[in-house]
Amino acid sequence: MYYIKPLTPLCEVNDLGVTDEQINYIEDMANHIREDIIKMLVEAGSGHSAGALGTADIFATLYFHIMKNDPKNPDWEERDRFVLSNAHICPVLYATLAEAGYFPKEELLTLRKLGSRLQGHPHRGTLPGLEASGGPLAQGLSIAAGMAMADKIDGKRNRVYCMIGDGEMDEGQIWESLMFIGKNRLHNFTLIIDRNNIQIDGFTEEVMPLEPLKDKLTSFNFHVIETGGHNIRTLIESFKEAQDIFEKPTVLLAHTIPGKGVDFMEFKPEWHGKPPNKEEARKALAELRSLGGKITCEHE
Amino acid sequence: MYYIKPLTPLCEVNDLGVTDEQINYIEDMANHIREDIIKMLVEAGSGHSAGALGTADIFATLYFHIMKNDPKNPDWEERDRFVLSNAHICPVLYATLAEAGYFPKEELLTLRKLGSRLQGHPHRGTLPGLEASGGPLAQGLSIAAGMAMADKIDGKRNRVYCMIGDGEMDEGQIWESLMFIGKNRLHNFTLIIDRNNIQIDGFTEEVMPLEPLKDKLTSFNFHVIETGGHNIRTLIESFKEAQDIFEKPTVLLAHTIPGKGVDFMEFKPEWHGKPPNKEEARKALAELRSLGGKITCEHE
Amino acid sequence: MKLADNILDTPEQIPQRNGYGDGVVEAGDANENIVVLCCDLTESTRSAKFEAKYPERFIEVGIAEQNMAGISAGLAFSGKVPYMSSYATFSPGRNWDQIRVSICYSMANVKIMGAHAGISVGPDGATHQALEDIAITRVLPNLNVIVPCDYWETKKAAIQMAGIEEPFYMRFGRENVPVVTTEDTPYKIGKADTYRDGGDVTVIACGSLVYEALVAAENLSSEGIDVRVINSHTIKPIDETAIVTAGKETGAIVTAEEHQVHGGLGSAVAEVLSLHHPVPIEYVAIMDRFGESGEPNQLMKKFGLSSEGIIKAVKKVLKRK
Amino acid sequence: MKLADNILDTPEQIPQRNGYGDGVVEAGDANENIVVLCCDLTESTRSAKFEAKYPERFIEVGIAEQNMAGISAGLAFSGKVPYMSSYATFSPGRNWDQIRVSICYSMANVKIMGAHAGISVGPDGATHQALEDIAITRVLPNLNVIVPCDYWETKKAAIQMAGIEEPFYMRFGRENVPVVTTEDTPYKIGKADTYRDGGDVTVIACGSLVYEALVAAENLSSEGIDVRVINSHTIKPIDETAIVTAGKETGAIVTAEEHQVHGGLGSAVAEVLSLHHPVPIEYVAIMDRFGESGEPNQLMKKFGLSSEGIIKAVKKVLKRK
Ligand SMILES: Cc1ncc(C[n+]2csc(CCOP(=O)(O)OP(=O)(O)O)c2C)c(N)n1
Ligand SMILES: Cc1ncc(C[n+]2csc(CCOP(=O)(O)OP(=O)(O)O)c2C)c(N)n1
Ligand SMILES: [Mg+2]
Ligand SMILES: [Mg+2]
Repeated sequence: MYYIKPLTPLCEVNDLGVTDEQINYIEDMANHIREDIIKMLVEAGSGHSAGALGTADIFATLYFHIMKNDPKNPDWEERDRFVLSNAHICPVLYATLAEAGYFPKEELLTLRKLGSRLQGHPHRGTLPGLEASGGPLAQGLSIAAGMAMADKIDGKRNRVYCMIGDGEMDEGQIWESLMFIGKNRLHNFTLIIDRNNIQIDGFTEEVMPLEPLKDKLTSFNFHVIETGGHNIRTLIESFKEAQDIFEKPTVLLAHTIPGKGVDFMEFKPEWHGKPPNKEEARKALAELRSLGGKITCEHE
Repeated sequence: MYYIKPLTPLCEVNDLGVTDEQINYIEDMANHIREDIIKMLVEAGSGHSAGALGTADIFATLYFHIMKNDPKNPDWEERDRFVLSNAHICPVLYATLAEAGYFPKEELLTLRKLGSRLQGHPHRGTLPGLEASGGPLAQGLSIAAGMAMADKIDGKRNRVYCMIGDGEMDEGQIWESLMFIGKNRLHNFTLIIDRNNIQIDGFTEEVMPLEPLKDKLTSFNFHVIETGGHNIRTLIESFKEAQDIFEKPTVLLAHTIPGKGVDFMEFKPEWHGKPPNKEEARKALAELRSLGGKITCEHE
Repeated sequence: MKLADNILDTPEQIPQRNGYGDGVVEAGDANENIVVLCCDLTESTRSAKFEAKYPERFIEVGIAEQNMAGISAGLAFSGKVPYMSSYATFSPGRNWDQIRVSICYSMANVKIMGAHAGISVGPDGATHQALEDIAITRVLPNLNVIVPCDYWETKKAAIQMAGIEEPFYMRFGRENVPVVTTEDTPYKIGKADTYRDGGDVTVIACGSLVYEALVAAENLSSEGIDVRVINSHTIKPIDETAIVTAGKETGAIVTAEEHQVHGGLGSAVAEVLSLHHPVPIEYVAIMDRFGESGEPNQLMKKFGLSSEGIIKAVKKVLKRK
Repeated sequence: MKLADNILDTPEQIPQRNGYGDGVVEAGDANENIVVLCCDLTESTRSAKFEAKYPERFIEVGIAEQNMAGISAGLAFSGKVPYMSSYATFSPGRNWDQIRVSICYSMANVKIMGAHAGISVGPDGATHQALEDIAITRVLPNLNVIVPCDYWETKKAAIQMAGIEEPFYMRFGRENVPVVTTEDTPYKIGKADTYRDGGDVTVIACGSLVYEALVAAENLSSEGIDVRVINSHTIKPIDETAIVTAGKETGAIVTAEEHQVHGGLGSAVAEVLSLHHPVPIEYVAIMDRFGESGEPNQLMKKFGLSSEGIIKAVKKVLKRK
């Protein structure tokens, strides 16, 4: 019942290593997702570019390799759940769900428009595959913790994944949730931090410094896996390490490049909440197509 | 302009060490405060015993030795400020203010009664010496941070002290404030954590574990001073160490015994929010009087 | 409608919170998906009873009301029916934003239990006296808002809401209050109950003020004033029919609640009547100020949340009829 | 009252938030105790202008609205006059409890600036559309609540409140909206302004709906309906005299606001009239549902927050007169 793309029966080799073919496939998917994001945002005329592009590799790895999920059966009881807490980057989630087949890709272009199921921030219940609503930062993490708690009570074996932004960690609710997850040793829970160093007003270490972030997480009783956010093989290894830890919850402190894949957006806080205009979108798409999924990567 | 009790010109020897006479005086004050607390609570018929008794030594040390404050001039511009964030233990604050002369001691017995200035939880503006309202946990810490920030902007040299409870640290707002204080390197700020290991539903490490607490505080960019909460000399040394740190805010992780001084209350979570009845109060007062301020102490 | 015997002379006294405590256990007996959460106030909210019986279905969240709201939503999305409990000042006070989005916008099947509501909390003082909770929950789409009048109603509501797959907020008090209804008095969420018929004026009350309204009506009847008393336990969805009928038939309304005058039951009644049948209204409520420390009965008197206060308001509104 | 020229054909369009941005700088020029705080939304709230001019009096709090409220209270207790800014959904949404106790109960001289209010935020969708903020602030004792109608009024209010040592909440929108008033139009917090006289019916509006009310009145006058238009920019303390006079003189009221129908301006008006002069009211507001994504003008149309919506409501209420 795992979600299996015809060409890539990934789950069967889950514990045996990953083939180059599989890696290529995930990279291709990440690149498709990036292209979708650009197309969606330029059409919508508003929305968040940097975080969406920066996390495409993580989303592709999760939905096309790591997570038990079945697009034809989005309410499948045994599925792994994913909650996007930094919900403003939802274009990447929508694009991933569409690429995976949860709903028709054409619908991506309705993003943020009147009557669309692709609301500016996710609305649970409107779209298959959406596990939670979001928008006001930090709420998703608590919701995900509640899901993991329910699974624990029910003795289920599926996992809960949750992504938060680094700026989002300024919110007190994040630390309430981390303490709770640590207390309950929810080892079926994996947190992913999009450590892209930006938030709206600038670089996180200037707006509200988080460092030493790894120490913070360790002291909140998480097993911390520091990882690059763009190399698929590294990501797979990190997620597998997380699955193997049974005494604690895990967090992937994933170093990403905001705007990754589109040169003029990379590392720039001003692209946090802006869509490309038509000309910029053309340039971005050209760049992404020539990359063909081969994104170079500094953090590995 | 320091607040100086006639017998004990403490401030003049501030940097030179402390005399035994001074220590005795502060111990006496702590014991008076404890007696006041018992009398207030039995008269009020409701209120919080454990935390109030457990922090009496800290309050005596602060108001009778460490803090610049003048009971005759509570709005003195140059005063150090104290904010009680775990405001449910306000009987200890009220008793301290009364012992110091901010208002008549008789008024202590009006605690929690209709028309009293001694509200069940502090109401800023009603009583001289109260710097903030409180009750809903975690609010005081942000308020204190705002005060320290104002002093920093104005280039003032006075200090801000703030006490929080350990259970109170479950609240996200605490971590928001700690991050903010760390970011702004408010070295004029000293936090005191009443680490008494209890909250309402039981022991903190069962209700919501905080450990490793020192690591948490360090990772939030505080200089951590772990200290006993009952030995006056140790407390004075700790507060002085805090005054000497210029690159960071400091926190006194003060290990206290909830209910300290009253044998049948010590270490018992059930005394968090209960007043003694008449018989219990009689026993408690007898014990406190025979102690004469000489409280033995495990954490030093 | 069958009410308790002798309520006007020697009413039985039980705290409403016990009704929640007993009700959630009974609901939990019938439905194993029910779980209870609390923020370090397990005994005083009376969630302790559930914890004792079903420890594996009780979740201690520590002092973190925001997190509790989100956890509850997540549990609900996984098929649980969470009752999340704290004091009404802190939940929905400190977690309003989480209740709005994680629960209401997402239609999470979460029951929010606000204990120690109203001024009758007493000595703890203003910070602990929830007087704004009806206003801040009533404005939220998708949220049902319940203010029961006594032990039995609190219990019945706690049980009944388990069967309605929608978010609920229920507030209840800490202190002993007269038991107005009986185990057998019919109760239905959404349907206001007329406890006493009358043609001159209607008192629409909720919570502890229902009892005071009955006492006031009895006293006024000896002066020849014929008072209808309605228990409007469901603030949202409000029972428009009962209110409009009362407006039409009695032509003058008094509302009574342990809450600020702005935005609560009175405000809901004013909205309904202005739309369908405007009549004079007088409000028995807290007049836009914070509470203070004192004994519960002292405070209820001081703030006019009493049969005397209602009698005054009735006389005033009758002059305006 | 002198309004802008040609407003009904070719109104100038400026976002209200610019009025706050310009106003707080002007207030800051005159009073060096004014400080500005923001939660990682400095540009979009328009606090950036103050930051640029007075960097040492600007405090970046990061994404921590609860902390911002407490910090502001502490600053106020030390003699500063803090303007704390964020989106209206998050502040007063996420920090309601802190606003209640640290600010209102303590009478802290803090000005709470809620940007991006109302449904007109558009594409961001329901989570970002503050439609409950008037209700949850209006219920708080000691808090003044302001909903200005355009650029100038936002600016004037931002300046005027600096001189009143009390807590304030002001909400304003993101988008371009017609400029109704001029730099010289008199403005006084607490005093509602009658922008157009009329004897048949009164539209009491706030925020962006004031303009729509003027357009509606103009259209209705051609049908022989004589509409009074009141700008009720101060929701609290509400101008009872203006409302009661309108109730008496026109006998029918329509309220119009970018807010839920429960608990907002309409509710405040209903409370006042029910106490002094009950008349039929119709409400132009969001009808107890969450918003959704869409272009601002599409949404305003869809939800009837438009001159057409007001015209319908006027006709409806006139039938009930
Ligand atoms: C409670 C809350 N406050 C403020 C915002 C506005 N906001 C949206 S995204 C954002 C910055 C988030 O930073 P980060 O999590 O690092 O995301 P990134 O910019 O990297 O995508 C802010 C402040 C919000 N959505 N929710
Ligand atoms: C926001 C909030 N939630 C809940 C409470 C109720 N409450 C009062 S004291 C307390 C326990 C606090 O524990 P701690 O800070 O350790 O104080 P101690 O019991 O040691 O005095 C709780 C839950 C509160 N006052 N505020
Ligand atoms: Mg970021
Ligand atoms: Mg404690």
